Amino acid sequence: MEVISNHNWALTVGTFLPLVGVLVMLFIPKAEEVLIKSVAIATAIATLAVGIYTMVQFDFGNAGSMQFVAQHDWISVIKSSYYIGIDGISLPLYLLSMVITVLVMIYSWDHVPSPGNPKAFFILMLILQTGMAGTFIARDLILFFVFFELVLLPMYFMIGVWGGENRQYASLKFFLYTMFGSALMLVAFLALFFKTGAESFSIPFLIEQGMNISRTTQIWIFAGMFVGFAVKVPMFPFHTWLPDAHTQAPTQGSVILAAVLLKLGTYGFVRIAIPVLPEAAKAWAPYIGGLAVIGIIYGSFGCLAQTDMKRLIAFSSVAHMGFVMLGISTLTSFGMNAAMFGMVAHGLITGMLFFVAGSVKERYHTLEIKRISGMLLQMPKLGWILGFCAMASLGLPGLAGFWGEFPAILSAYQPAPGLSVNVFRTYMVIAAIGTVFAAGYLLWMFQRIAFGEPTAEFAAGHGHDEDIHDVNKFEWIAWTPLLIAIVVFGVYPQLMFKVLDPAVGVTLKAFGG
Amino acid sequence: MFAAATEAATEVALKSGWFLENAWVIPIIPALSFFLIIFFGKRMPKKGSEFGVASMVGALVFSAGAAYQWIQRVNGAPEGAFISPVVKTWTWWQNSGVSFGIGQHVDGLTVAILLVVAFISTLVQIYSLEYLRGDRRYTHFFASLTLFSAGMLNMVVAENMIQLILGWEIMGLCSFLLIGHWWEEGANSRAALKAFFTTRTGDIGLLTGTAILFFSANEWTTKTLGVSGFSIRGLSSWALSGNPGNAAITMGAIALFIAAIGKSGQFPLHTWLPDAMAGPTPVSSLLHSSTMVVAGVFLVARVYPVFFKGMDILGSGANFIVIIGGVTIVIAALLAFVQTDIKKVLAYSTVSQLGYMMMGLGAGAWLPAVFHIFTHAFFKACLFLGAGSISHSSSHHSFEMKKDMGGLRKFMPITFVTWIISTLALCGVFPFSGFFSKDEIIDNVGHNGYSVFMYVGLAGAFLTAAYMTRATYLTFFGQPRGASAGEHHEEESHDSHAAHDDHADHGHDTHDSHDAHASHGPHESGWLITAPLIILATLALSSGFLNALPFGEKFENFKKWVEPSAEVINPTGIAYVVGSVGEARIAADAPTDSTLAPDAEVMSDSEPVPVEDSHSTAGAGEATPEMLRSTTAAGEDSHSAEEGHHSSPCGTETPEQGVCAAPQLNHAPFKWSKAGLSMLIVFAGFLLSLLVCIQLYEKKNKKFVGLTERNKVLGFGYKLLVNKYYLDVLYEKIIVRSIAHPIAAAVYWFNQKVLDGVVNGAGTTAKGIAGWVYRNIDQRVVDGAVNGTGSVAQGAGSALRPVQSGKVNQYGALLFGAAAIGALVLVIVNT
Amino acid sequence: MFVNQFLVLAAVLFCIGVYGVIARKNAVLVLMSIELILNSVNINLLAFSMRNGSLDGHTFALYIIAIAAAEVGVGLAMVLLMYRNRRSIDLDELSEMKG
Amino acid sequence: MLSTIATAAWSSPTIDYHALAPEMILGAGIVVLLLLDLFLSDSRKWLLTPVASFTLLGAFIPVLTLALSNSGTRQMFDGRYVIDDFSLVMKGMFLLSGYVVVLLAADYIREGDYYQGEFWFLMLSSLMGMVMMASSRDLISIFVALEFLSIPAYMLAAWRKRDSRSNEAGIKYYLLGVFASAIMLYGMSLLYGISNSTKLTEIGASLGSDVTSLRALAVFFVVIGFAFKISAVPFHTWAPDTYQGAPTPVTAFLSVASKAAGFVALVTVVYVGFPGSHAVWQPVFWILSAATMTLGNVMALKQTSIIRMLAYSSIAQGGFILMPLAVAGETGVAESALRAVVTYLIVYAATNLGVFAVVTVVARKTRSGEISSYGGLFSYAPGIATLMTIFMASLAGIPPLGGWFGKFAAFQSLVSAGTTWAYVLAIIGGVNSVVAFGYYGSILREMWMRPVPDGDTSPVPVKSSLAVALGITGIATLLLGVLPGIVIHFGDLAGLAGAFGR
Repeated sequence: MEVISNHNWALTVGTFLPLVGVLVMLFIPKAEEVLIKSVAIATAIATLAVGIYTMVQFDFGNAGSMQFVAQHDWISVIKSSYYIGIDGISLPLYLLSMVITVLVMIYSWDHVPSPGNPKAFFILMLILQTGMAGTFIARDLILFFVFFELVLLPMYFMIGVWGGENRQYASLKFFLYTMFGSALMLVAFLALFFKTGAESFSIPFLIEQGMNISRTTQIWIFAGMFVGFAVKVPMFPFHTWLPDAHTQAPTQGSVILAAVLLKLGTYGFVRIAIPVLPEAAKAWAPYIGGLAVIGIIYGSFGCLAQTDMKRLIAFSSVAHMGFVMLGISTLTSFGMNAAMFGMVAHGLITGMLFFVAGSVKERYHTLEIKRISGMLLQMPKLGWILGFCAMASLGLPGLAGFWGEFPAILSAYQPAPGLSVNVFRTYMVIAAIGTVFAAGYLLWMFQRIAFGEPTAEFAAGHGHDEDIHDVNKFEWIAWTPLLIAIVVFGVYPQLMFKVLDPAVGVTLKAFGG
Repeated sequence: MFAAATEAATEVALKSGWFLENAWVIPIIPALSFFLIIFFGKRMPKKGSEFGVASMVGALVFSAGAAYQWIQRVNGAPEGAFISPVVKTWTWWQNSGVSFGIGQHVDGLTVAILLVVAFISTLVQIYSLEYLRGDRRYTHFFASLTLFSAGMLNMVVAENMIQLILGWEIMGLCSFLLIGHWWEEGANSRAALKAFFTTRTGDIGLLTGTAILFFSANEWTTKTLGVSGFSIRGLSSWALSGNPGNAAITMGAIALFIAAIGKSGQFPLHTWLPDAMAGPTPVSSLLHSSTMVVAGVFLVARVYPVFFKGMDILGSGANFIVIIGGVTIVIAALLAFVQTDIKKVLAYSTVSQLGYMMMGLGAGAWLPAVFHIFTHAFFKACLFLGAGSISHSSSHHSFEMKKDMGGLRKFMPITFVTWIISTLALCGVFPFSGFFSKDEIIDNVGHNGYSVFMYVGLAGAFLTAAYMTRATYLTFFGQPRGASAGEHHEEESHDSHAAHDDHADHGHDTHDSHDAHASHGPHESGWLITAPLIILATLALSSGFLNALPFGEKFENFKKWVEPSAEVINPTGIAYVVGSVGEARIAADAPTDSTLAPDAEVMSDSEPVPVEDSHSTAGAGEATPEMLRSTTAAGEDSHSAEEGHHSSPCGTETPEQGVCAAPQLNHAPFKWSKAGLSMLIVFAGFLLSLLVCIQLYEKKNKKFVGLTERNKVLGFGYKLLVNKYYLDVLYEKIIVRSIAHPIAAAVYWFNQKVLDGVVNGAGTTAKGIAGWVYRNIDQRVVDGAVNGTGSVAQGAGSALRPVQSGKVNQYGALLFGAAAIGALVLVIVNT
Repeated sequence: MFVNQFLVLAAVLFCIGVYGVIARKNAVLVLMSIELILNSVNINLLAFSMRNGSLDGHTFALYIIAIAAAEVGVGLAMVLLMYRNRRSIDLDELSEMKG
Repeated sequence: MLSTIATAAWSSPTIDYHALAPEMILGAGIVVLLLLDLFLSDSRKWLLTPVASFTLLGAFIPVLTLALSNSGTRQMFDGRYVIDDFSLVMKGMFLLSGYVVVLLAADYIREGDYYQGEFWFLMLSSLMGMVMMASSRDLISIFVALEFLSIPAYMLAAWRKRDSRSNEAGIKYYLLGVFASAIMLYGMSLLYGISNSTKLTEIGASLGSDVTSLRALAVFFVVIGFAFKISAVPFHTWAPDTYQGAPTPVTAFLSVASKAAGFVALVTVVYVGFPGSHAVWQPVFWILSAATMTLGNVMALKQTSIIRMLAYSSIAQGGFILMPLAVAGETGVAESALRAVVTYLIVYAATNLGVFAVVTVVARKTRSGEISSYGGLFSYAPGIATLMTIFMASLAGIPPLGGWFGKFAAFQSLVSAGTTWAYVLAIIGGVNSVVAFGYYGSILREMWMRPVPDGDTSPVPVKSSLAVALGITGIATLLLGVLPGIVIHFGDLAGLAGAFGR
């Protein structure tokens, strides 16, 4: 079911506009930093404008169906085509990627990390933008794969060039993990292609044909995809690249990574793995759920053990993506909705947390939780924003985080028919316990960092005064939208559920969900 | 099958009104003013407090209006008719084709609690104007306080569980912010963390329970009532519909109750409550006496049928709730003895009173319990504010009764009087409000066959009287000590559990401008503080008469207004739905069940759908009015109550047609004899305690001051003691030493070391495990595997380097060797 | 017609040649060993060609002889170059680059 | 019987001059080069470079015309010399990569003091051999073409004759090469004995699909000969040393053109010669492929010299190109396997030549062949570094750069075979492509994340010819990745795969 609208150019433009910006920037000399930044931000904003146009033209009436569909020959000889479209599942993430890019760029205006070179930095961000947006609209496996991989190199360089002390190790680790996953994923895609008669890579076609594949084959193919996506999510035990990458990456890198890149994995599950291979999904669901809850508890433990603020936040996203995966693993539209919401919410909240962490680092030149204290006395605004994000992140009702977390737990009570109810109810309880841990580590961090008196090292008159200033205007511009979004989606979640729900329903046709 | 019912529905219409139908506005007002305070507060002349007070007054007005109109609604209804709650929903979120609503569910319970909360909040905010003047985070304080009220109000009007959780958690957040208000000291922020963390632990139950109930009930509620399994009315009637399987509802009830335990500081999760006294006194008064901690009790009262069925209340034997309640009463009361911090005495007394409420609910005494929430709010708030007034104006911001107080009744008459009134109310002395609620609880507990717990209740009454006497004595009698006597001493923490407060108030001193007050001796507080005290004291005195059983039926207004009647009614009558229903099935496959048809039309037109009274319902309906009348008029004989108990099937057996909204409960007839007995016990408590106090503290004094002065001070008590010297020794040496000290101390030790240890221990162990897992598993195993492969590859590289020796002959050898081996294999394989 | 003897002879020559290539350190001797192998091939071809009565074998052999000549020319030139550069034609010395 | 031969009627073969035009133009060019070299004074020897390059471009024209005049397959000498799509594609590739190599070599040769003429002469001769190889369908012509391309290559490797390393490179390449071709010849002789013909089609016919030890032996030995050319493990030992010792342009030439020629021969022999006996060569290719990519990658990880690292990298790439052949015999896979090989060869040629172009450029500045000399390249030569990044990423197979599609095609044909062994090989390939990034990434790391070793951040001079080479290869690499459709048509070669008859 696809709605062919006459706006189908919008997606293509929205996806590739950043590359145009890149071309322009290539011809601007390195020295013209202001010009470079302006061009980059202008491009990003123009892209966002196109995205918003897409949203305006989007027919929310049948969000469940593909819209803005465009299909052209691409690699005809392997029956792969340039086939794009957007529906209720893609739209929020598609827009999220655009918004985040704009905000990150604005934040970067005066936060270009050492060793400088904004030209390269902004160009990489624009390329990232194309990759992210493209992944969310691709309707053809090969196209999806290409976009999925396109984000690798820019992020690799972002971490490796502009990152922290241990950046080279972290970047390489990030790269190898993801590449390993995607290699197996590619094999799985090909196997899928041939098992469905080697006729097309288009996802809708495969969804029709996929259920004809024998169960065992499905399970094997799913295994390949699972590794590919699970590394990206990341799920336990494929998560170890994440803390290093996040800790070492520059703020902008962390934000984009947390806000969008992690979603590529979960999106892959929702969009490809599960609808195409229902049988296998059923077979795998208990294990995915299990890994998810392990990830929740495990991530929380990881957080509790951290002494570094940014690393703590990184581990927290392992835990949060655990909730998302738990929702997905129930294979019910209830859980899937929760997961989709959770993805966006996590994008907003954790992205925001990384912004704050970056600014803290910039002021204190350290993220050692032990060394920072009494931030509320020195920088009340920043401190309260941190507190706000912590509250949002631990799933406080009325803020976005809750709507990803609670329904996900809820959904585990009644997984899709055919899945062991007892197993998933156990998962539910464990996940619920996980929420307490979340409260534990986030508030513990907040208490240690924000409350109390400033440590002697950073107390007034110890040479840090000029660094330690409250939120500046670029930060305000970059953060306000996120903060508002967190509240708005928290208070009135229907805004997003209305879009997600029909699409999820369509996705889960195979499960009668 | 409800054809008859639906046409009859047009006969009688219940009154309604604007305030009633827009009760949802009440939480909105403070919520908005919260944002106003956050964004503009600092720039306002009164630093944002005006927003807070104004919004609370507004909320109060709306609540009053709602309450009034509800009363009209009830009075306007025919006898025994089921007074349907006023419900209004909008779509809040949707999932898997079903949309879930947010809105209001207003009935007697709601308006009662709304009134209390709005009222207390208003007073506390006025009080805070003075109490926190000059505080460095004045604006933040009012912001949090206002948001807190918003949360509580929202929880009270909540139409469904999710909305209830929303309010519930917002309160948790605000308590975190308010307890940690003076977060410069680690102790305060730790206390805040502990409070949030403990309640959050209880919330596991809330989440799980909601999930269980939702999925068990959803199908039935959607089919029968056209509402989701979250909706409160849905859950209630589902619980009584006889559909739920035992396991599900029991699990759900237990899970929810765990949440209640955490929030309402029931044993064994009560330990956070005393620590929470680290917050400013108004906070203690609002959050930890009269409103927030009541949330747990409210939750139980709100979806009472679930617990009624799930916990098998009124069934055979004791149930979870009643046991927890009973244990809490005693434990907390004993603890109150060994406190030297006045706020902690009050805190433990709060815990103990919450125990009463829980016990009441657990024993089927729904109305008395709810009534106790109502009355307790007034006198407990009054007591806390009184304590605050003392420390504010007399004791140099100390709460140490032994060190810094004493003999204050001369200096602070108003505070003293109000305190005494509230204490009497708390102890349940006739005719103070506490009597009418607390005594009813004990009475009904006994009446419903939980005789053991009746005795527990009585014992609790005794203890309450005793420790309150002690506190009162230490505070107002004797002569000024420490700060009250004008001494400026450096407060050293002399007691492990009091350490927090010392720090807190010390810190409080250091950064607000109150030294001025305390420097010139004890004196009465300003009117901004005393006014609330007076008002509250008045209510503590009078509010009991809302449901003064002894004076016959016409005084039982609270019962009439608040208690839902247990009628079998048509599903459409379960609620009077205002406006369009937010909860509906979006997917095309809406249930075409006949029972939903009337509800569908409700959805379509926004006309108020009148509710038929119970006459129209078939079967059990007819006999009901008489039954009701007989039950309400059951002043003299308890048999008709028994009949009444059997008259309605609700709660006992499955309703054949229609649904039940509330279980049939029976009420103990009032007996002066019983009342007299409990009065005796209470006064015994006063007396003994007074004696003990005199002996104990007098003995201490003996070394310093002369006998004559003792005479003057102790008056009548002294003579008594002298005459009963032998008893005196007996009391002091045996009873007090054996009861008060060892046992209470033991309990307190258990509390601090074991229970507290468990809570803290959980944290530390979690951290420990975390550390180990992180160091060993994550960094070594999982990570090591990956890095391992890398190093393996490297190693293989260096291992293979000799192959590339650079010698041509060896290259040739390798080349031909490979060829030869290949050839050999092929030959072997192919021959 | 007795082809097998020729084949055996060729095989023997082939092995000797291989042995020479592997065992000999002297570049010139290695060259000659390679020539041996090529000639064993020629014998094979001719034998088969005679058996099958087609000229392809002969033609092939001729090509091989011609090209072998060219090869040896290049080879000797290189050995000469090696001798000029390092005054030795011991192949073991050719191990500057390894690993 | 000799009499019968003597009395056999002699009919002169008909010659299709259009079809032979590329070879003839090349030949003419070679002669011209020789003569010019004789008559030009040293000061004017630079003229030889344009002559060489124009010869190659000129030879490319008839390839185009032949491709455009879709007159189907042209045969000569009753099918022993065939010009079909496959051969045209490969010829075009040889000529173009030859042209790029000329661009790379131009300044190198001009600045190197001596023997410009010989260099071009040898290179064009070798190219001639390759071009012939693409069309040869007969053992003899294959052998001749092979030697034709090899012998000049030996000399090119040893071209810096005063340099002992170059000398060593030449001798090793030579001895092992000759040895390998000798073994191959032995196998050919057996083939001839079995099938009484040197024509591949007839050999294929007579081999059929039943396998005896003798036939297996014959096939195996022939395969080894070409396995040496494509430096497949364990016949790769010459490659690292030779690549390192030989002049950089020559290394580029060997690692691209000569390897491709090896593959062309291999494909021709396997597809036309032994389509039936895949029971023999499939396992062989399977093992060769797995061993080649694994060992190549593992060894490359340890290298510090960029050239040597590239040598191992090209060995590993050879392993990837071999993957499809390991399943080419399965039902219906032949075509996609062939397509995969051709596509991969083209992509690999473009990318690898680009890499060598960058290496040449950088070496001209840093005068060092160590990987560490690339430190901080991005900071002072962002353009070059970006290009190198593109090439490296392409070699590592990261979309959307050419390399990924080559790997994709290879995986595709593997999976389409669908046998367990195919999947296993695919997994091995996947893992290897990850390991490979270990060393490709190390260069990226040097360029982007490491400081400049000697602090010399003066801009890198880029000669015009090198700039052109970089442009061609860079654009090709990108284009092949983003729109593989345009090149894949070349890989669309039913003709050759038709021999499988399925």
